Amino acid sequence: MARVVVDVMLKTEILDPQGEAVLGALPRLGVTDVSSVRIGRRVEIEFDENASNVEEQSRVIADKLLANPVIENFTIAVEESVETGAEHA
Amino acid sequence: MARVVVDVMLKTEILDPQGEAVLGALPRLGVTDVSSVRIGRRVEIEFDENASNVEEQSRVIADKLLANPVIENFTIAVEESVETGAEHA
Amino acid sequence: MSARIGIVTFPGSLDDRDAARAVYLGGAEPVRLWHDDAQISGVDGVWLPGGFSYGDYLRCGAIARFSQVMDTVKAAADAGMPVIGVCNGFQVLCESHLLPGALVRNAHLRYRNAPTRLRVETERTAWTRAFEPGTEVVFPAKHGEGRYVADEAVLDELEDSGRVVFRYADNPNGSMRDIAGVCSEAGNVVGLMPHPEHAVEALTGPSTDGLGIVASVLSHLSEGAVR
Amino acid sequence: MTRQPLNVAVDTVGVATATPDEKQPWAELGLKDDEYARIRDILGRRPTQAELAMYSIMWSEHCSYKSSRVHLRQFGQKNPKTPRLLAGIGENAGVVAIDENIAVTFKVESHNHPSFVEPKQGAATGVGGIIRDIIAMGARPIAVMDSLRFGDIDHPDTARVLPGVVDGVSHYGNCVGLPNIGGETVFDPCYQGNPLVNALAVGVMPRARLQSMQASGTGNVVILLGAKTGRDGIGGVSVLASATFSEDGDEDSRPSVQVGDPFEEKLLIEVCLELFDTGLVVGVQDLGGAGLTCALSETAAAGDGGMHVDLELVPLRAKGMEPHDILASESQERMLLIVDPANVENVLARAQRWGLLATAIGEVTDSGRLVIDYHGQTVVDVPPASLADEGPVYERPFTEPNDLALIAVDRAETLPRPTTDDEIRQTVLDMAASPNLCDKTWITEQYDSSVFGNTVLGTPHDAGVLRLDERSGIGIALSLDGNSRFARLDPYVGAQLNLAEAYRNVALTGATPIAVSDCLNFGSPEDPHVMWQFERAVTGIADGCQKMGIPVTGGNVSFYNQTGREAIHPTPVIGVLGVIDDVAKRIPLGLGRTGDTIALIGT
Ligand SMILES: Nc1ncnc2c1ncn2[C@@H]1O[C@H](COP(=O)(O)OP(=O)(O)O)[C@@H](O)[C@H]1O
Repeated sequence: MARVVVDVMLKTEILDPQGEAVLGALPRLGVTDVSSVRIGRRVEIEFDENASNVEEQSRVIADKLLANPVIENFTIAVEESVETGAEHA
Repeated sequence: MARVVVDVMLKTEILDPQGEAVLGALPRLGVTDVSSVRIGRRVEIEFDENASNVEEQSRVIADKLLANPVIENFTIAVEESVETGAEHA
Repeated sequence: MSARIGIVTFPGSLDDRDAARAVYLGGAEPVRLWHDDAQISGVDGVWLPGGFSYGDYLRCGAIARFSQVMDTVKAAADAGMPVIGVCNGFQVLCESHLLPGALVRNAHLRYRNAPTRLRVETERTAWTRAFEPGTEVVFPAKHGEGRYVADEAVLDELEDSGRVVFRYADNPNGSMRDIAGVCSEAGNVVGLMPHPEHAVEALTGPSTDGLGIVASVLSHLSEGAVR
Repeated sequence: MTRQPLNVAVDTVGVATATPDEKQPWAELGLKDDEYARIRDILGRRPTQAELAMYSIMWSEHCSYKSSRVHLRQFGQKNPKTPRLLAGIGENAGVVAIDENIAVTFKVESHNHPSFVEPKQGAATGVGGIIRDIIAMGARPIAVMDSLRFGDIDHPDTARVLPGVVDGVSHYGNCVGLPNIGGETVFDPCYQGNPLVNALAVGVMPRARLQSMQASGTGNVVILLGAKTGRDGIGGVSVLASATFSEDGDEDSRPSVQVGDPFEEKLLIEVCLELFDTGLVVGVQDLGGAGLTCALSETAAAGDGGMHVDLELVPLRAKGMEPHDILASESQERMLLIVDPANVENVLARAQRWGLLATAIGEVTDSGRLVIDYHGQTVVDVPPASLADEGPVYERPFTEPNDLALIAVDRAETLPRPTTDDEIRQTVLDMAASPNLCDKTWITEQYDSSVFGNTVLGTPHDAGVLRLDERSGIGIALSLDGNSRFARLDPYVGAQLNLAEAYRNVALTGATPIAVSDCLNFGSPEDPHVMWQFERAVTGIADGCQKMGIPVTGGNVSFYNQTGREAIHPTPVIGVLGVIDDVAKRIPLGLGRTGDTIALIGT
């Protein structure tokens, strides 16, 4: 089973008010040395066992559906086996 | 300059209507061998040159601000130097 | 026979009935269209109503773009049929590349509902020709993702070619250059965020200015294109 | 402990009969000794895990109204008779006739505790739940209202709860496409750990479309419509999780909050209305707090026979769910339909056209029993009425709180009063700036008020007015009000003042009040002082409605709104519905024109 992660971020020239809002709230948490926060989407796609052309199919999905090229960029990463980083509840 | 990426995903047992909607739309793009789509947030935090305890500070930010522990989990990755994957417009 | 305006219902469309009422009150005949329709024969214009098509998950309008009906609407628009998209309909038109730019999260990050003053910047579209340019109209604006964005070059091009159709008097969402609505090169496709269909009766709306939208398309259809 | 092999480790009726002495966690599930004994009595054996889960849910305060039932009876006894009442207490929501063709249904419900745990989803699913009650009556939902109570406005937790709750109400209502036509927002420290989120929904239907929740007609098919079933809100029964399944489960199978999907709900509305209009369903019930457990037992009990369900047919979202999990799940956006076999295909096709899942999971039988099989093994075999209608009823003791006399001494007359012009001016400014009186636009502008194009009056008016028929102009007015400070001082009079306020608000639009729905938010019924407040408030409302000549058509009770020994103020929230012959004649709020005369009426 292949898992693909597509990260979609707003282009840098597009204002990200959500990121700005988080940035503005950081001092209240005592964090003062952050210069920028940008918020995008992380999409985890799981393909069936025997799916083929996984990367290519993902590119189509990302390009046509997950990202809007007018405002967003994306990156694709294929993870052959399912594996998650350390999780914090 | 340290860049930290916080990925915030819904816990697996929590309904992800966004992911379901995308999954449902894939056949229209001719993609039929995807079994699951989950959508979360990717947050890119850039710390100042001389910030310390970057990982620890990020954990505080993620825990207090970025993720809702009732329904979401997060992972933190510190990238010492800024480096982006291949970007597709 | 009065002009027939097709109103598309996507799963999650909310203002389809209201658009039909506006079309009817404006003197045209509303025709219900379904998102799965491969044919839209027998209509003279198309209205893509507001709502949350397919739940508006991912990005507003992103999934609706792939519906059957949008293929046909696209072809009809290219052939000159008048098409208007309101709110979610505007988002669908942008996602479908029938109109330039994109609609993103309001700068203040909230859904906001308020009567909004707009300036009609041009009468040279299928849906505004009944207005005097510069007229101020009041439509309710209600959306969480209505901030219009595009490249500076695209914005300049829109301004230069007179394709900014509506501009906010008091920008409610951070839209670039106060843009509330734009049109296609030929002027037959118009998209705007505020809701003319909720400004057609004194009893329920902040104005009756929305009737001018229907009057415009009727006049366009009876007299032919202006561009 | 006797258990069958791993892959069939299901507690069946057979196993239960063979192992009468197996220890069961009935106390952890909230059942009392005598209640557990009664279950064994009813079944003539120990309950299976699934049965135990079902009884614990249906016999909970929330579902059985065991503490409130003896008092709520007053509504039925004192309600004035009116030919307008088409369905009343006992149904999903009360239904009143508006004219010879149109009927309206409305109801208020609470979602207090979930909104404290997860404000956005708690409030959102509260709105979603009350909307499904309206659909289940056969009506198209046409508006919502919300009555919100929070702790101190400056408390840090209010900054967490309030925006989340407003976001939830706004998100769900806006996405489903229902105008929000009013409500209230109140701040008081007594709600600090127990914010109140009460939502009202109203719907309209042709009178002939009134639906029933009966599973009648042997052989008719039971269809589950809407979302897949996941682990949402199975917290209560999680003590039943058996070791055999946990290795398969999630890293975190703790009780999880329900997450709403308003898009799915919008589709449910459209599909259900299409099915009602085409006469394709015999019975319908929404899945609310108690999920399949409640829907199956209530439809079966209301019907004339029994029901058989194959539980493995229920479409699941999560792995490793056991029968009791499936039965207890509170996954949102689901409805249960009873359909003639000849119409099943048609029903499934119509659901599919809207992109909605519909699955036949069982059929109506004449056995008089609710029988649930799981992969061919019987896990539930009970008389449905024992779950739905014959739960425990308590006559809880109640006594007047002893601080009432003390509070009563502190009279308004003893407060300092402004006397000079400057003091009066300052008092007016202070009042205008106080949280409970200040402008609430920050909240109300996040709600759509004009979708449907029938909102004639919405916020900031004292009552919402909706047009029902464009030709005749007939419409309704609705107001939702509470005042817990009055109720704390005197629950009987306080509840009546609430009722009078909502009644006046409706009457002032030019509408004639015709019906009441109420949501009663109180502390723990196990506290005799709280129980006294409850009894007084119910009696006050029942007497008030009798005097005013309008019936209580339904409502909801929310107990246990308390932190430690501190209960919230008694908070009855009252919705009044009125009818107005021509909405064009409604009377808006405001001072009119210069030169108009201002008169004060009343005392
Ligand atoms: N405070 C109340 N006033 C009047 N009727 C009530 C009240 N509380 C509950 N009821 C009625 O008792 C019945 C059971 O309520 P409830 O369990 O909320 O219904 P549901 O099955 O939809 O959850 C309903 O008919 C409801 O209208």
